[in-house]
Amino acid sequence: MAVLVGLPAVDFAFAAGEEPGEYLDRRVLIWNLFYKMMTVAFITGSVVSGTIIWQVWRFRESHPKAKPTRYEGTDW
Amino acid sequence: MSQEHPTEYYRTTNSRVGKMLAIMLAICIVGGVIFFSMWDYWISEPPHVISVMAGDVDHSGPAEATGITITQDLQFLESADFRSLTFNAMIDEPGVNPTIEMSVGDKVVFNVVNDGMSFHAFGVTKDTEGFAGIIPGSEVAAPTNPLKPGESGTAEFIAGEEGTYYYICTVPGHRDQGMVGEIIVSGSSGPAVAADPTGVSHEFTLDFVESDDFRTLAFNALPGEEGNNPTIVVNSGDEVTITSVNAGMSFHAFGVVSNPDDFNSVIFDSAIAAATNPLKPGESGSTTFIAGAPGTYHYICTVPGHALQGMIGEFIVE
Amino acid sequence: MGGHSNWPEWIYVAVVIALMTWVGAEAWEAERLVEHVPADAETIIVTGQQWFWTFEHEDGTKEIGELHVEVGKAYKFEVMSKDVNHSFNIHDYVVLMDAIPGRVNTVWFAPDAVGEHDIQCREYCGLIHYNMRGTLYVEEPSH
Amino acid sequence: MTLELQKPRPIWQIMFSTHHTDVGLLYLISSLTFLFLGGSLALGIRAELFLPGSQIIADAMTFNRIFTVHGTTLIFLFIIPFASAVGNYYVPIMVRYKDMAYPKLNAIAFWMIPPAGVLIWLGFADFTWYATPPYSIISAPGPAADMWIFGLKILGISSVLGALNFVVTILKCKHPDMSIGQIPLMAWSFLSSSLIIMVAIPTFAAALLMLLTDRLGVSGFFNPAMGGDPISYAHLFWFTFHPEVYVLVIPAIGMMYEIIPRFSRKPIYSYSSGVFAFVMLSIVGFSSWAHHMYATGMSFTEKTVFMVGTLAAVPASAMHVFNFVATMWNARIRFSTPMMWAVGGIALFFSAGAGGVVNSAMPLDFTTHDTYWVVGHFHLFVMGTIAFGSIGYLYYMFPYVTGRMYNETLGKIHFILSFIGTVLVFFTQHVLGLYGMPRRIYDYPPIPEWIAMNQIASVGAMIIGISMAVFLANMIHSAGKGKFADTDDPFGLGGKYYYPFEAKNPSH
Repeated sequence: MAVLVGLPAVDFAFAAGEEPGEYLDRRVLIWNLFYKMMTVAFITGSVVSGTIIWQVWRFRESHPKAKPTRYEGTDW
Repeated sequence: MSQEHPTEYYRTTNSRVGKMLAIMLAICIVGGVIFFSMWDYWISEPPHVISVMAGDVDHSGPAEATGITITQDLQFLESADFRSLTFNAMIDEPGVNPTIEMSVGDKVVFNVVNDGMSFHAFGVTKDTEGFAGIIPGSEVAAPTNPLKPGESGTAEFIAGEEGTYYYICTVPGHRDQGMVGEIIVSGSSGPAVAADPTGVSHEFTLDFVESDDFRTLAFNALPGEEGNNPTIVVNSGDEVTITSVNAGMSFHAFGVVSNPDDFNSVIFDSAIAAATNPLKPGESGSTTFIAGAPGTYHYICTVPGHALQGMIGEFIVE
Repeated sequence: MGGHSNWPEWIYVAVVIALMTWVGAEAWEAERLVEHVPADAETIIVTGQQWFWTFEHEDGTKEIGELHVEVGKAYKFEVMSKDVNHSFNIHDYVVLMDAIPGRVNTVWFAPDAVGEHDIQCREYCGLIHYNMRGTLYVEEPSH
Repeated sequence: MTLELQKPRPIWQIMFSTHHTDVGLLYLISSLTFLFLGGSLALGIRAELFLPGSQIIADAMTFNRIFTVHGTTLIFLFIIPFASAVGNYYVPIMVRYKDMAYPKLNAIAFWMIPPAGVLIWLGFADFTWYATPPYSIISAPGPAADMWIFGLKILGISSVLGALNFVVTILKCKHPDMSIGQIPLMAWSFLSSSLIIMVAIPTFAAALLMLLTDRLGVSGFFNPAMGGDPISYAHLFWFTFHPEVYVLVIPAIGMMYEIIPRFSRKPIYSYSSGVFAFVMLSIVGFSSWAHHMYATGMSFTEKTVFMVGTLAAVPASAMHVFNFVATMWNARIRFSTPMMWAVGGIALFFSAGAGGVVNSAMPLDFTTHDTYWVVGHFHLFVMGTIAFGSIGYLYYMFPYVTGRMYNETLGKIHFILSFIGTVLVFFTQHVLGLYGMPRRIYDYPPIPEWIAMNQIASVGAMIIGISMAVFLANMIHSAGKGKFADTDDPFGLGGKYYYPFEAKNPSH
């Protein structure tokens, strides 16, 4: 709700915008945004999928240090 | 939670899997046969709304030019309080919203100037109210993209059938505020009438051709080549036979029109196929008609947009 | 369930929400800048129809399938359509706007280098959609 | 403890039975059939795009019809019926009721699907799977288009009936001893997705009727020439089908919630957060539909609102991923085929989600809207997450359904090939989109990058095709000839299954 009320106000406040004397290059702007986001996406992605891969390697049944979970045999 | 299980298990057997597969396969085969045997039928009908819309646009019916041209200057004017909007003169002054008298086939050329302070657009319609049904070719600017103050433009209007037309400001509301004038069309009294059949007959071939990128369309040959959009000259009353082959990849239809902007204004019932039911690639058709009253007409591809892309040639009747 | 507390999960969710906020803010700022049409932009009326583009310059000259613009000027496209939806796209200049019949959408760009670029239709529009292409010629200022 | 509770019997007795396992079996078979039909169309498309110019498909019209039916089939005739199949098998068991709440309604809901499929497949309409007006009104040739509309109408009714059935079964027919907080997460997933369907689909049903009358020319809702607005259709459509995306993905997640704890030999890390995420998704899913229409000239404010709505759905999905990771932590995981599918599904789910977040940023719409980026993105969801979860669950329930064990090796081969193929196809398509290749094009200019990446994608598609052939062979052979499964614990996990399959509800 705050979004719905707030944004038009902010939008209006910015509506004038600062007059770009020479035109900003939308390519630069948009691709910069894209690369910024891809950087973050790839970092988080590598963290998460890294974790998953490590788990898959570490907690597999056949891993030497694999030990039964404390729920096994119980009815959960 | 209790865990009692049934003692005996029922397991899927070969025969059941086999039966199931056989049934699925049979369904697919039968369906496939029906499907491929009727492949083209399924896409054979254009949606019904097309004909509805086509009927919708057709306000200025076919007209054979009489050669008479009326020129009408119009200015958009606004009263100081912007309450009343008029053409040419303030409301209740002489010469406000002049009434145009013409006969079928005459051509009116409007020179429109926006002398007001707000936006206006011009058009001719047959509707007695509202701003819809503008006759193609008769509009100057449009409500979405109107004439700004001081701007001007020209438009043409060829009266199709008798009756009363209205030239209006197509900006919503302005007509109701007074920007409307009458065009009274009387029966064709023009000097030029169709000559009696002369018995002479001509044969023409006009094939639809397209450039490889579909961007330029033409008759017989692409622009720049020999025999591109040939000009056809016949005498009034001659019998003309036109044969067209659709040598392109998309749909086309042929017609001689009085107004090249309006693919509905086909005259001399000279149409081959129609925009609603065009010639498919490879198909061909032919038409035979008597050339009517003298004048300069155009033959076009009556599929919308194709004339604009170059499928248009002159058809002169002497 | 499981009686254990969830604090790792809450930290994680907080991080995710923070990331999302950042994405939103960045995007919002960029969009605000991109959408601000320069006051002195020249208007070009772009009309899409099956299956070609028509361009009408301010001086009334019409081009079909080709668009000639000049380096260093800003251009404002007023995109409209005659029949079905199209999408006017100059990918090299990241210009994209749908052509919707009955609507006029605007998008602007300022070419900064001489060259030729593809204009294409990105919204499915029928039989020859795949070939609804044009060419953008960016030229030296004439004067 | 097989799920086919009745004796082997003639096939028509299965077809006309209303028992939930029989209906489930029918759903399963039909949805798998359509999976293979639609998949073969996909192979056709990829083969066509292998090189610029016309390869195997005669003309653009055929191509347009093919990709339309490909999308329609896989979304409406494979994924949704598959979810209903699993639901029919398991939901009554999970809530410990003897059958679905309305068995006859259940059978009716299924029997609406074949005619709809026949309509869609005979017609082979040529507007895209979202039939955008005015194209679908003024230039899509009939009767194909009208048949498509009728087909989807029927499918809509069918899925609303099915959803109703699930909701009543879960809420009203669960065992009195079980609180709503004890039913398995998969039941929760079906509950929330069914609720979405019941709210969303009617909108689309209305839109379809308007579309039909517009085609007939008796109304002009979406027809600009008759004073309508095409964008209003887009709004109605996406108001239904953005939530529908969650309808597709939520049951798949629910299936992973079944598989992962089972093969990790651990209960789920946080049941409550799973439930919360499901409910959250089904609510927030309704706040983001218009991000499909940034390019249609929406105002800055509208765009911002819907971008926020879109981003709001991310934390909920992220909680699921966290739940899975946390569940596998300190576990002793047996990597049978279902588990491999589930884990692969999580990984791809995450990458698809990341791509989606990047894409939800308004300005990037200029670069990615209606390019292959979008294709890659949602196919990564549909194939990478939904199909992976579903196929994993199919392997998981195979022994219970047939009483026989599938071939483990073939299953693993199937997974590895599909995973490689999926990554090849859909990640390449993301990049292809960044190079600006539009969707739904039959032919493309010979730009070296485009050619290269299209070829990679086509090869990947072929790999998926091969894996699916393996899958089919495995299923058919094992169903008839596979070695008998120990239907108490077919995967040798040791643990007991925490819901008794034959539980009868004493109150009925």
